Amino acid sequence: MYAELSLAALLPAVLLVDLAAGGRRQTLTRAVSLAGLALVGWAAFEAPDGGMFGGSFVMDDLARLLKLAGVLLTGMAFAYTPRDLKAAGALRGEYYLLGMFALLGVFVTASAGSLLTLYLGLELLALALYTLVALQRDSARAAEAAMKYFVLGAIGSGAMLYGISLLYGLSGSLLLAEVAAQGGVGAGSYVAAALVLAGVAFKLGAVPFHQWVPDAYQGPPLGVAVVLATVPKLAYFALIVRLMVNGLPAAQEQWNLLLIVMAVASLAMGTIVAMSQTHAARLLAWAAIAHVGFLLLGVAAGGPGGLSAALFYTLVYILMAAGAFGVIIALERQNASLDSLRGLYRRHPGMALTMLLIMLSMIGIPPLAGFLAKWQILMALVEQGMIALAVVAAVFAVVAAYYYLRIIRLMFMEAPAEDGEGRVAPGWGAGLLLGANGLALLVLGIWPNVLLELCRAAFAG
Amino acid sequence: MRHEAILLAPLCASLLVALGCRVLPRMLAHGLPIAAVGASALLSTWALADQIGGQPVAVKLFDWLSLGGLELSFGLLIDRLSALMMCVVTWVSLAVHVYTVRYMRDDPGYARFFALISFFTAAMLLLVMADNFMQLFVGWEAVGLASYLLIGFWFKRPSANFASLKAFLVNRIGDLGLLLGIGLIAGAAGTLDYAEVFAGAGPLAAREVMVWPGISWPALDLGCVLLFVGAMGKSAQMPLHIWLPDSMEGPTPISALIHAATMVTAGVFMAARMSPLFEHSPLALSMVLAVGATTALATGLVAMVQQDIKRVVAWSTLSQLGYMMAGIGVSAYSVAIYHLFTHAFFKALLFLAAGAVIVALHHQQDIRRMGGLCRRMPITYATALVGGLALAGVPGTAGFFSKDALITAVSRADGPLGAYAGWCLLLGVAVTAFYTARLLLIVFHGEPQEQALSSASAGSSRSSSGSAGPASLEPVGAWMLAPLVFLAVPSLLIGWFTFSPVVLGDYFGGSIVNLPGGSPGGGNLSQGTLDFFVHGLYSPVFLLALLGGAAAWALYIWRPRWRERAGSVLRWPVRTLTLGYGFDMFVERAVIPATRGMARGAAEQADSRFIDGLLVNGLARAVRWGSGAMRRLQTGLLYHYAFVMVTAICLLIAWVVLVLD
Amino acid sequence: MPDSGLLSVIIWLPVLAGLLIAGLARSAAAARWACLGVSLLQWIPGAMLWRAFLPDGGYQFVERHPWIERFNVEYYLGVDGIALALILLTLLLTPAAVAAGWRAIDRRTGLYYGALLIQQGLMLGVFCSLDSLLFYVFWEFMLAPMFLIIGVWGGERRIYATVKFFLFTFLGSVFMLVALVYLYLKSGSYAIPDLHSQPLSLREQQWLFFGFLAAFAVKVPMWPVHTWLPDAHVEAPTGGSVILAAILLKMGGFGLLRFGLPVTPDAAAQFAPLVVGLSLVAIVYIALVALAQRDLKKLIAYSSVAHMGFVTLGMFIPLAGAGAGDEALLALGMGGGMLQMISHGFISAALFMCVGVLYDRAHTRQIGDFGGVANTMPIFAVLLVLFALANAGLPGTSGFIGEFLVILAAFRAEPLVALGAGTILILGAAYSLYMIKRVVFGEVANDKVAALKDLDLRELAALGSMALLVVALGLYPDPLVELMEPSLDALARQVVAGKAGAL
Amino acid sequence: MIGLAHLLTLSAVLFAIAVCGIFINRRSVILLLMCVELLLLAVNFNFVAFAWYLGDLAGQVFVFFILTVAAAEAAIGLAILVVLFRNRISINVDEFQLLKG
Amino acid sequence: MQLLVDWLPFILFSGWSGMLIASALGVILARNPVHSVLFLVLCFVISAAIWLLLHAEFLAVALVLVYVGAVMVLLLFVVMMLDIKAERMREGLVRYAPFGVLVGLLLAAQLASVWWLRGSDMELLAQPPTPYFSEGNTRALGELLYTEHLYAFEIAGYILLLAIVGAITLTLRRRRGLRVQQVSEQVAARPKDRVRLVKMKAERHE
Repeated sequence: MYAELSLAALLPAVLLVDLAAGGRRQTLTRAVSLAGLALVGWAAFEAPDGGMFGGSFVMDDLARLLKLAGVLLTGMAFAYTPRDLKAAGALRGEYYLLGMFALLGVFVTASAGSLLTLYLGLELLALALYTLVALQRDSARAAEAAMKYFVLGAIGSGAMLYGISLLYGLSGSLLLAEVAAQGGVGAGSYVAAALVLAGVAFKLGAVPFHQWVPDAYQGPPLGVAVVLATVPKLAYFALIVRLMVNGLPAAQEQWNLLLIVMAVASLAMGTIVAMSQTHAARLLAWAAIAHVGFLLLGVAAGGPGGLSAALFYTLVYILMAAGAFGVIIALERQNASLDSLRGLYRRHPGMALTMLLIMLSMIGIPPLAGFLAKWQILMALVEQGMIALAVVAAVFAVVAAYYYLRIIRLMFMEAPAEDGEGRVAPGWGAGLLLGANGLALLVLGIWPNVLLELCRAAFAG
Repeated sequence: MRHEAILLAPLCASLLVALGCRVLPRMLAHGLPIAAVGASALLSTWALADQIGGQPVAVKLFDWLSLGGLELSFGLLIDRLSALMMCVVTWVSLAVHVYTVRYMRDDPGYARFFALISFFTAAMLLLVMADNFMQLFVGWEAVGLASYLLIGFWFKRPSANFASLKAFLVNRIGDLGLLLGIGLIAGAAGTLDYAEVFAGAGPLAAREVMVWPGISWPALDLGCVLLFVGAMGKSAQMPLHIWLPDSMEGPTPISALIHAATMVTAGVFMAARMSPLFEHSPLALSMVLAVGATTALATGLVAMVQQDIKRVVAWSTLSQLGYMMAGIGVSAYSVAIYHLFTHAFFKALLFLAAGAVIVALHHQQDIRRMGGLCRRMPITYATALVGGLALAGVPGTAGFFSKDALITAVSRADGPLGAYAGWCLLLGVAVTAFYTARLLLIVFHGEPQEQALSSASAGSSRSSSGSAGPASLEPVGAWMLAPLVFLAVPSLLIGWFTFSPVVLGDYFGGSIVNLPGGSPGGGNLSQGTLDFFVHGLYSPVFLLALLGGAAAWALYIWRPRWRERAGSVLRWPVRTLTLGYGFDMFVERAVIPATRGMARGAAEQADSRFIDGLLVNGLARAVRWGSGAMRRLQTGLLYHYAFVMVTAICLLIAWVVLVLD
Repeated sequence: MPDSGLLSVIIWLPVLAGLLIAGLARSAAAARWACLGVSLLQWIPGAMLWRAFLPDGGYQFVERHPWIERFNVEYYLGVDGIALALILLTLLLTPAAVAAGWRAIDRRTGLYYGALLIQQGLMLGVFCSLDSLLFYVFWEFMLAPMFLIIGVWGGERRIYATVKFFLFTFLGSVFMLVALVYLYLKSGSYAIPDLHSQPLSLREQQWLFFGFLAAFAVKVPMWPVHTWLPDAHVEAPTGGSVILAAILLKMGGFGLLRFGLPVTPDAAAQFAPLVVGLSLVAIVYIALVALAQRDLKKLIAYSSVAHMGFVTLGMFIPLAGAGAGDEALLALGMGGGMLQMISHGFISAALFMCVGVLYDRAHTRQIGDFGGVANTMPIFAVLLVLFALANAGLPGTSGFIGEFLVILAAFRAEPLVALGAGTILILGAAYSLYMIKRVVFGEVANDKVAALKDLDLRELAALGSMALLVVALGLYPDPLVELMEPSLDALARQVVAGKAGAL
Repeated sequence: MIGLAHLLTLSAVLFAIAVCGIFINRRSVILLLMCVELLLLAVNFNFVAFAWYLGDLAGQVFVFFILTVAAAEAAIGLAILVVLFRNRISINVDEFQLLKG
Repeated sequence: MQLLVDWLPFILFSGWSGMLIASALGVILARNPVHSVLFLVLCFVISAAIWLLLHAEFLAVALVLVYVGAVMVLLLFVVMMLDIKAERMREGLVRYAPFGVLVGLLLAAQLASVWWLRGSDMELLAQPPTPYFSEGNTRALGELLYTEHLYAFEIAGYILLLAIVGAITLTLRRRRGLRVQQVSEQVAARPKDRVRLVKMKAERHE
């Protein structure tokens, strides 16, 4: 509760600071936000385990890890974005404010102990994200993306809510623990599970509920996309664990099948469609769909092994996604087509090497963290005897390498475009942070023990 | 140490000259190899002297490798067989070395040439002195390499390059057989050491090798046949003979040394060396006999119509190799080796004499443009005559002893194959006499072809044109004549000293094995040398030789018109012979195009188009096409998205309601 | 044996140096010399390894530390004779690869030489790993520097080639990863010795074997998954080609010896006829393909495929046919394969360097653009002829030993296979010497050839030392064989014993 | 008597109508939003019905929050619609197709 | 009479349900969006009535006040502001209607079948409703809201704050077309910025 309280206190403070600063000096807003986030992170770290409000709030290792990651990622996103948003004319104090609203949503979801808090957390997150996507008001693309995201999101959450209502009815309680204990088998439970699963799949962007993802990533400025691509995934991971895995264990056999189908479909479709993308954010979006497929396979494998693998995957993935977006943001192009990466090595070797690390990690080349993530998923699958699925996943990882290699190729093997926009200057702060982001993938790959233990501890109980 | 020195001296000389070929003065470039080979020759003779009455010497050089129960090492085995061969190799080599000093005088690759022939000598010695199959193969291939490099010595000539490639590849076909034979022996005997393999030949003969599930063959039959395939390649037996005539593209000393005296006889030597094995395989011996006899006659016939002086000798070499093989085929190993021994001298002599003629005539090789040289090159003529007489087997010459002994041995073979072989060899004698006489008569007697000579000289470095006359003959010099004389002596006389111990006696001792009850060796051919000589004067063999010689004299000197008539009557046979029975044509028109076609098909169709194009890139294309197609599903229209989503929800519900429940 | 740390040094020294060079080298010359210096410096620990190694069939210089504790992954290094031989090969060849790119690499030299050194370190890591996951880490990460080397400094179609190379090998190795994961779950360990001793049913072995085969067959490469190789070679810079042909391909054979044979011996025996068949196709068919090539590098690349066919043939033919179950025969075959790999390392490296020499001067690799090179480059011609002959398996050169032993082994197991394999004697000579005939011999073909200059000192040093190695190994392979023999024997025993019976 | 099944069926019918509306209304975002409102109404029916039959007020509490959130959602949604309208001067669904593929 | 009293709720429920479904259909089928909104309002009102039957008095009131009173009015306002052409909106309706109707029917049938045919494992379906409060519904709800669900209540507060911030962020803007005198610019103006002398070539008139 410490983290939620401090963030809840921070929000009005930032709002007031931003108002006082007159909407002109966002640096102040940004500084206050970042300082505040540091405090929030500390609070999240310090928060003791336990439940409150009759169990509708829980604090456990999973929640702590997700919250810490959320704070870290939000801070990183804030650090990466200003130039990009400024160029888009969308840098306002609200950006930080909305980002932190989203973070609050993540917190609430991560600690949700009842259907109600889960729903509210998700909605808080979703509303903040809808607004963020539309933040660049004079951009038709952003508005279009926001519209699509919003309408589809509303349908998705409507479906999920219908499922939640059935869950409530069938179990007679809103508390997830009760739901899990009472929820039985039978057609009603299955329908509820299917609807809830549809909602979860929509949030994560799993096929066939994926179609908002590329548009929502591409439409808004990259600074928004980076938030969209990273922080919410933490909440969604909490959602799937708390609602599906912990909340519907009885029907697991049924929804697991659906989950596997969706996971494989995501993997296939995300991977294949990403191959023919030319826009950086859009490519990352389709890639994200493929990554979600991988992650869901870990969930489908289940058990502490599968879930901790999926959690590891989620954490590593958002780290990679943040870094990738960070690099593209640093390029300072209005239209972030892949061509803007052309010849990056010659323009800014450090940036190119960072991106190289990130891309290798996304491919799953050891010893980068991305490999460890995929490897654990494979282990979880094989452990459950789903060897064929493991092979399919691995093969799609190879296909996926094609488009990551294309990015490496553009950076290292092609000459820079001749439009004179050769200079890349991410600024020393963001530059260092990006470098650290890239290196973190390597370091996490080489010394993964701490993170592995944290992930495992989250599912030890 | 002196045994190792035999091998190492020419090898070191070769290396030194090769590394210093740019900087060494001419004196050293030929001096070193000549000294080395000379030393080697003397040491070989010493070794031979030791062997007479002595025990075989085995020298272990070093371990090559040992793996999987197979221990391979380099070592020298000097017994009577190898000592004899060593002497032949080193002495002929020495003669050729000396000869080369003059012959290659003006060639820019002078030092390189010496390096190569020394290397060849060393390689040949390695082969001869081997004490195991692996080393035999190493030497075998090394002489092949030397042959390849020397045939292609004038690397600017396309024909030389072609010939060298051809020689190497055809040889490799034989080598494959040899290698497989070695593989069989290694597998069956578990060792490659001569002594151990030969000691276990008896048990080996009882074993069978499964060549295909369910089909087994006696190990030694298969092994010896495979070994003989190797011998066919190196000793140019039909149909693997095609490389030898073309190898005449190399400088003449090479033709003398490698393609007449030593390397090509390696097959015969090897077969003799393997006598403990061949003795157990009547099948292989029959094959050897058939192939050898056929080669002896058929290639001799071709020699009758050749127009190139070196090619005549080359085809004759083929024929003589066939004789030797036929001797092996009837288990007359000692006789075959003896023929090898004498043949080395007189054939080298003939080649060197031919070389002298070629040099004198400014590198003219066509015998139709030669003639009447007997007075202008008396020494060359005399020595060539000696060589010719020996080749034709005129009683008293070295060739007589060996060849007559061979024919006698073969004629004693029984069965239809034996009869066939006997007739082949007998006819071969007349043929040999014919082409030998033809060659000598045309080149040294006959009408001098002044016109040809002058046109040849006009092309040469001398500027004098028109009536060049006798003065335009290139002087040959002592460097070239001395080896001729040196070789003429044994060609003429050596039979008298060696026939009795080698053929009639038990010179080879344990180095050659004849199973009791098998075909006869040389032991009971005659009472003694003189007896054999006298007997030879009355034998049909001599008569046939005289007949052949007379026919040549008649056609080329006495009644040249008959030649034209005979030519028109026998047009097709002559044409067939001129083409060498069409083997070359077959290779050029069928084998090479077929291989090329297959290669191109494999490269362009199967590999590039099918595997890479259709499977690999096709898969990539399919995925990319799928990507484009699936990408179009993302229409960007909100209602499509909503439609998909809602449909998916409905399907999920339908699934759980209808299927799961 | 105490934990000497020598293996860690040999792996990480070049990696760190490579990173430093890539990051710090300001001038091309500095990068070059530093890279050469480090690659030569590596010889010191290499020589120490060689001196201190006791050929007893076990793993030595073992270093063992926990790494990923959760999954029992260790930082577990150690070498046996097989690995040590390949390590020495790598160490010997890296300076040659450095020299090969001396002048041709004129852009981003720091990155190039850095990548080269990193590549070396990773390759050594593969040979040293005794933990299968560590092995996989090195195995996969190796792709990255090579991807850059081909892609940045390559020829016209470098991007197609490098992507193909990457995806092909990556695709193969993910199957291995799944197999390793399965084995881990079965045995609870990633340590290779544990995997060796893990009993497995035949059915399990079959699947696992195909997982391994997929990874290693691509790398070897075996027909029909070889098509990445010609493209990669043609486009790679000379140094890249040298590394690729000389060392990278050996990973496949090494992998089969480390995993394919000992982990799944029964399946290996069962599928040996298949592998033998593919190897034969590689030998005969690919040799024919090589005969039809017009590009020098392609020709050598295809000949690599054919020669590597001998490696797989040597490893599997003793398991098929009449000789199955014979330990000595298996040791012979595997030893032949190993010797073939090492020899091919030297020969193919040298041949690619020769092509590089020609390309640096004439900027073409088409055979048709040359002719009569011997007139203008006599020293080069001598060396090229030597290497071509070695490629054709001439005795006295290293190219002979492997082929000889493999054919011996093959004949014992299945005579007809030996006959098929033996055709390399003819075809190998055909494509090598036909190439020589067209490139080296003849009159000077055109102005380009007329303008060629003979080798300079650097090239002579590099090629000359390769020639010495090729001949020395051919004449006296005993030290190398002694190094490997106990390990090969132990391996053969293990494979022949099988493990399905243990269940 | 009013059975729980009746209520649930009513809610199911509303849900189906909402889905059907999403299917057939392809032009207007506003109508899509209204269909979503219908969807939420169906959900609310479920909660109220369950609360009544379970004798548990928590369902009604949930409905309370759904109403709250739906109001907030409507505010944001309509704001986005306004932004879109300003940029595109249309809310016809098939006229915005900048993002696709 | 007792029968009537017993059955009155059901009769009311049946009638209202029919109206509710009809007006829901109206929402999705009406030609004019304004009519759709009005149908939706009707839906909510009827729902509120049904909820009263289910003893959810507070929610019924809230639905009418909050939803109909605020949200729907906002919706109506936007619909009218955006001035949507009715004819265009209905394009394609007929084309997709059969499929939509089919899917809707199937969906409804499936869901209903769960309750009617496959609900045997849900004892709740067979039970009568449980009376769950003694005092007023509003009071009970309030007690629950401010104790057990306080956390949720606070979050809801933040959601509303977010809605405010979001809506303002997105829609508040300085009007671009507004003409304001910029004194400083006027002062800083220089002739050469204002007048440009261009020398043109005389054009030939064809």
